[in-house]
Amino acid sequence: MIKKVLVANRGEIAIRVMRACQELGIKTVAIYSDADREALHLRIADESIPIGAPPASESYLNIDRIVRTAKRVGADAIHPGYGFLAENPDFAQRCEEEGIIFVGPTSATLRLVGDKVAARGTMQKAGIPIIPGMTFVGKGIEDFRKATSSLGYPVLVKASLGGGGKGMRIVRNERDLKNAIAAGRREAKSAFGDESVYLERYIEEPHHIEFQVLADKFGNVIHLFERECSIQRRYQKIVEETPSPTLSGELRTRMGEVAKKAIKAAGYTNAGTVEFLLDRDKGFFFLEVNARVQVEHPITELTTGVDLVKQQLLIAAGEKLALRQEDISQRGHAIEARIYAEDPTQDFLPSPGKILYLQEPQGPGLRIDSGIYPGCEVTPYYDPILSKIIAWGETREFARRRLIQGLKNYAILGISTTVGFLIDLLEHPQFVEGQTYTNFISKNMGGWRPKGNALDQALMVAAILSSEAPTKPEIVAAQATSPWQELGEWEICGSGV
Amino acid sequence: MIKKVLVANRGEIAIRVMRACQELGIKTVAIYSDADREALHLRIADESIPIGAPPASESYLNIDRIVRTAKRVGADAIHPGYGFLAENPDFAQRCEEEGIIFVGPTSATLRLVGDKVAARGTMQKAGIPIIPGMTFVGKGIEDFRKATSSLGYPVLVKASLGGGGKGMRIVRNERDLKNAIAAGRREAKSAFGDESVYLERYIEEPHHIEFQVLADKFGNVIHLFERECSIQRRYQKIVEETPSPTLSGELRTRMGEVAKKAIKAAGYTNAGTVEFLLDRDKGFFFLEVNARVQVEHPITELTTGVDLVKQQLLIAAGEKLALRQEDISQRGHAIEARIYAEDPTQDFLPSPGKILYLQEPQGPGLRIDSGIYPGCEVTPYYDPILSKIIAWGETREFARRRLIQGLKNYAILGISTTVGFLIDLLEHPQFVEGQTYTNFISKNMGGWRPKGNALDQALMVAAILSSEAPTKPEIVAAQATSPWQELGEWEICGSGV
Amino acid sequence: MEYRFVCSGKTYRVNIVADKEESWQVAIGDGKPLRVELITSSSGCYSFLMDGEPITAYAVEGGGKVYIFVAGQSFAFELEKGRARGTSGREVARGSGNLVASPMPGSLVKLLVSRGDEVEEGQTLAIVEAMKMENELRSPIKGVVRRVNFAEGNQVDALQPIIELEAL
Amino acid sequence: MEYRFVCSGKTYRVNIVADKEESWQVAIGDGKPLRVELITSSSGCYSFLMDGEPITAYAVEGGGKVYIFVAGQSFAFELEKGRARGTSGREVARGSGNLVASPMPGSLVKLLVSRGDEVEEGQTLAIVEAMKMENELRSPIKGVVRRVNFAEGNQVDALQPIIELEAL
Repeated sequence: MIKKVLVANRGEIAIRVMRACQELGIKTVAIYSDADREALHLRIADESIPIGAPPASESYLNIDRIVRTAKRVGADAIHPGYGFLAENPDFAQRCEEEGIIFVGPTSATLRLVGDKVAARGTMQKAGIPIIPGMTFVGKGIEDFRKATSSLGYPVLVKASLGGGGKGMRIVRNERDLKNAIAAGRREAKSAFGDESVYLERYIEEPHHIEFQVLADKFGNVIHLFERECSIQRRYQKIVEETPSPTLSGELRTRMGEVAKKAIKAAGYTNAGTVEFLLDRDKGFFFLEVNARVQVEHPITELTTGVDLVKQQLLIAAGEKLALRQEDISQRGHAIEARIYAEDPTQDFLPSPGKILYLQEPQGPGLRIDSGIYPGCEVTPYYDPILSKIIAWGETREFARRRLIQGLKNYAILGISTTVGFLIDLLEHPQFVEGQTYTNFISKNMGGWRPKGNALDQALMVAAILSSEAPTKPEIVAAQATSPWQELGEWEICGSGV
Repeated sequence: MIKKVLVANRGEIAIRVMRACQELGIKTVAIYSDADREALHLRIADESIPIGAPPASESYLNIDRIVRTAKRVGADAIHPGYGFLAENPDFAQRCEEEGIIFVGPTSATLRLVGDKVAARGTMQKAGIPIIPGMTFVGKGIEDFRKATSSLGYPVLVKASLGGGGKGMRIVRNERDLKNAIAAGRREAKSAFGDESVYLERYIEEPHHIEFQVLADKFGNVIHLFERECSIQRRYQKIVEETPSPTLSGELRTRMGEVAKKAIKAAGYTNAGTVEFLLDRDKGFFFLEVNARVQVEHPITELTTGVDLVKQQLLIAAGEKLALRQEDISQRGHAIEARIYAEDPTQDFLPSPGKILYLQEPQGPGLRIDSGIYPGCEVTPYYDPILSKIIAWGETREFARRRLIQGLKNYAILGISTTVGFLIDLLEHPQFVEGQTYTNFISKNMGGWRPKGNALDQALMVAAILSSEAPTKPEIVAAQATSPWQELGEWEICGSGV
Repeated sequence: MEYRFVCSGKTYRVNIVADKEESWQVAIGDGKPLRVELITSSSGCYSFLMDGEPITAYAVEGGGKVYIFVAGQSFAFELEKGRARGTSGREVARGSGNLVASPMPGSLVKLLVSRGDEVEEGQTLAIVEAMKMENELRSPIKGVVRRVNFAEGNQVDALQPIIELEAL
Repeated sequence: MEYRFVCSGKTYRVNIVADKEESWQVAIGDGKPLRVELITSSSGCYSFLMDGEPITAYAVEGGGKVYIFVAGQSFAFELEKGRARGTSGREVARGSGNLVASPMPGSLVKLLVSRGDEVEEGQTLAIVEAMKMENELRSPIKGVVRRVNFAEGNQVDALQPIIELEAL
């Protein structure tokens, strides 16, 4: 079994991975950039190693430095989390060469599924339905223009090495095509180090449904049912749930089998996700394989009772899957809401800053995977995810109500977050009915502002606190940076010395 | 369906009940004594009504006032939680007379099962094994002396209306019998308003195993498997788990059937628990029916996926059980640890006071049912339970490790708690092996003190904070009682007014 | 007493009169006053009764603003300082309409105009990247570029004017 | 610098020397000094490296004590005030051996002795109930009851002498 894992990530997912390691009796090593010297994941790890300057390219994406660090501290495995190097085949290959276990699929598989264009070809050959579009990377603008003439507008610009919506642009007419491709290339280059993009037909109001799979190194593949991930802003998921309110039992079974077939076609091992688009006529298309643990993995854990991160570690260590398909069943319903440092009143603009106050909720059926603490600084360098709140309930409606109650007790002050927006989204009649599709937010939540009565209540509180505020010179909890700023009346105790 | 519930309780269980109500769309009413004006359950309820002076007899046990309050606010049901009036037949009867739904069994059933002596007789008649002992309430000392002559020492003094270990005394020789009975009677009188006590044979090193049942008003009874509740201090449970490491599948099935038989013999409805003692030879004896939601109900919820409090409300509202026995299965393992305001270095002496600092843990597989907040006052008037932390895992070992990690991140400062003790208990080799029995604590944890290395680390921290502490005149977070004591730099903002 | 709070560029008037200890009459704008009672306060968490309804609010102050979380929504308020005392950086950046700034700190990855260029309202002038997201800065007016204060690759602070325009 | 902390009636010596900024050498008793570095501190939560090992501690001060939570264990420390400054209430109640007090506030439900009674060591003198639990107060010595300060039914505070004894 693995003895020591270097977690090549930060934030909530680094902490999630470390917790799984602790439960398996594996030692953990945190790495951190100079911007993360005070980050929460350092408090969880058994040891913490600095690996470079704040920009990710100099720290969390610095393959050479991370691999050398792992060797130096004696880590026999690296868990990449999601994002950063999670799906980077060069990183996986380097680990393979250095004799370090990469907790994920092989570099060869990563290369195949990471190249969306190549993956589309492989799946097409295996008889799996794919979205109409280019099966090669576009070079000059003519390539793209030509593709649109057969596809018709709207089309989607997608990064060949893409993921998480980075580099993605929807184009509704010829005029915007060139700029969209240039912007997509720049974002792709910055996010993945490769600017290859291609075009796909844009499917209107689809459902985004993905299947969780586990595959060991002995050819055993199981799926753990689906996740409905249609609620997105900027092509990025923000609310996910399972089971999908859209799938019938028959369709669920069929898609699950196709997902396993796709995984086998790719020679994939470890935990992975097969993403599908489901159109209005319940036709489904292979979208891509996500070769990592997903942000939204907790909803699968809560409904199936399987710890996906522990399974990742066991599979990476070379163990045979102890679970068979018939062992896996869904119990109840789970919904996740992602809390980002973003301003939902300004088109989800990132909102870095200091968290001046934090009170996280708890209670039956709630799980919080958090990467923040009171007083921590949210820097502008990385993905603005702060934490995830996941509610489990016997039914969708019970899970939904629990999640709303949880969010109403999730006080984060000092920066803008998605908390208030998420509450109103979860209370929207269309969400209540299970009418989720990828443009739900633009269609139903456009121009969102907090409700007037909340503003009124807040104004009353502000007035009361203002009217009663005497002079007091410093900020509590918020800006305390050294012990003596926080320990009051200490001198009473210290005066005897 | 019920529209508005008055929750006749306080602390974590009042909050737990209110959350279930919220999820069912039921309005909630909190009641509070003068000592609880700032208690957490007031923040959760839709409305809060004061009901009297701090002593429970003048507030939470004041039947007349509580019933009148329910009528005045238009509550159509009362949920009693556990403790206080939960198993008081007079209270249930008063509710029945006033047309208020009592969330629990009928007053007649409460009267039967609440009288331990009568319940023993009923069960004996129904062919259910009971512990050898008195089947009548002892009057003079001679009654008790006579009983001991056939039972032999040690014997247990038990309150006929008892529960939660109140009024219970173990007596190992004739000399202590009289005092033990007198003390048991005083405690029984104070806790239950009735001083009847009787004697039972004291079974050495038994397992305390209870079965959760649900029974509707149409004669449908199901059980939701067992809880192993052997880890106790002062006859009160402190760590519970399910499944029990002691039961074989066959024994589990057999005891489950006996539990249902006992419930039917008592004509019991709503959620209840059948308690058994399991001796060293795997013989089991009916102990009593707990006619309430139990403190440890969350471990059953986490493993069966059934929300017991919601079921209580549905059954009380007259609905038919939607669950059949074959729908109920156990998934994974759950362990609960109770956090009390007690000093485990001083024989679990209650430790009231102010919670100066609070940081509760979160993460995968952890559930916290808490009744406290930073700055709240733990008064000496009521049961010293602060909160419960429950860990679920795929296996017992994973649940155990999660629970320990959770406790290690459960910072409560200002009063003594059981947190540190619980960690060491959960790490004890005998607990790891599942060797749990009711005198586990006295046998394995006697004279417990925090480990030396934790003390050393704390001393170093204390020295660092002392050496760096300049003068600063007030306490942060801890003793702030009004807004302006907490809002720093406010005058910068206010200076423009 | 009247307070004026600024939130997301809008000003709100609140009138407050102390009623008795830990109780106030508060009116928003010209609305009807409501009775507000403070039940408890502890570590930044406040429980009020507003017209009899229990409300839990969290509040903290930092950087001259007060942040309040209530009913799941959070707000940042500044007390209006009065016109005589000049305008804050944010007001300059947004209000005058001829300064283009990034609403957040980040890296200026693309500068699409130079001094003297004529620009249309809504035209993209520059792209700032932060948290791996590109954000386009668009022209608030039809005008001419008068000044460009940064070069591509520079780090920019929130609300720091990057491009200065003159209306046409 | 040497500090003396009192915890659960025991005194601990700690020697501390500031090393460099946010770094110290600390020794417990006559033990070997350890290097302790402060990594972060925020809202009462402190991250240290103790001899290279990461330690998270929570600390708060109240009522003249500092409370520290580390590795799941919590401690309450008082700085030793020196003999010249007299003893605290707790020390009187516990140390002198002739005063009997309840370690917690509660109600005096039973008083089993009167003035002048001779008592054995370990004999139950009174019963205090708090949080629905009866707690027996036993005699720390063989002696004679000199004073009884409360009657049955009275409320008593923590560490308030209920019975005063004289040793025999």
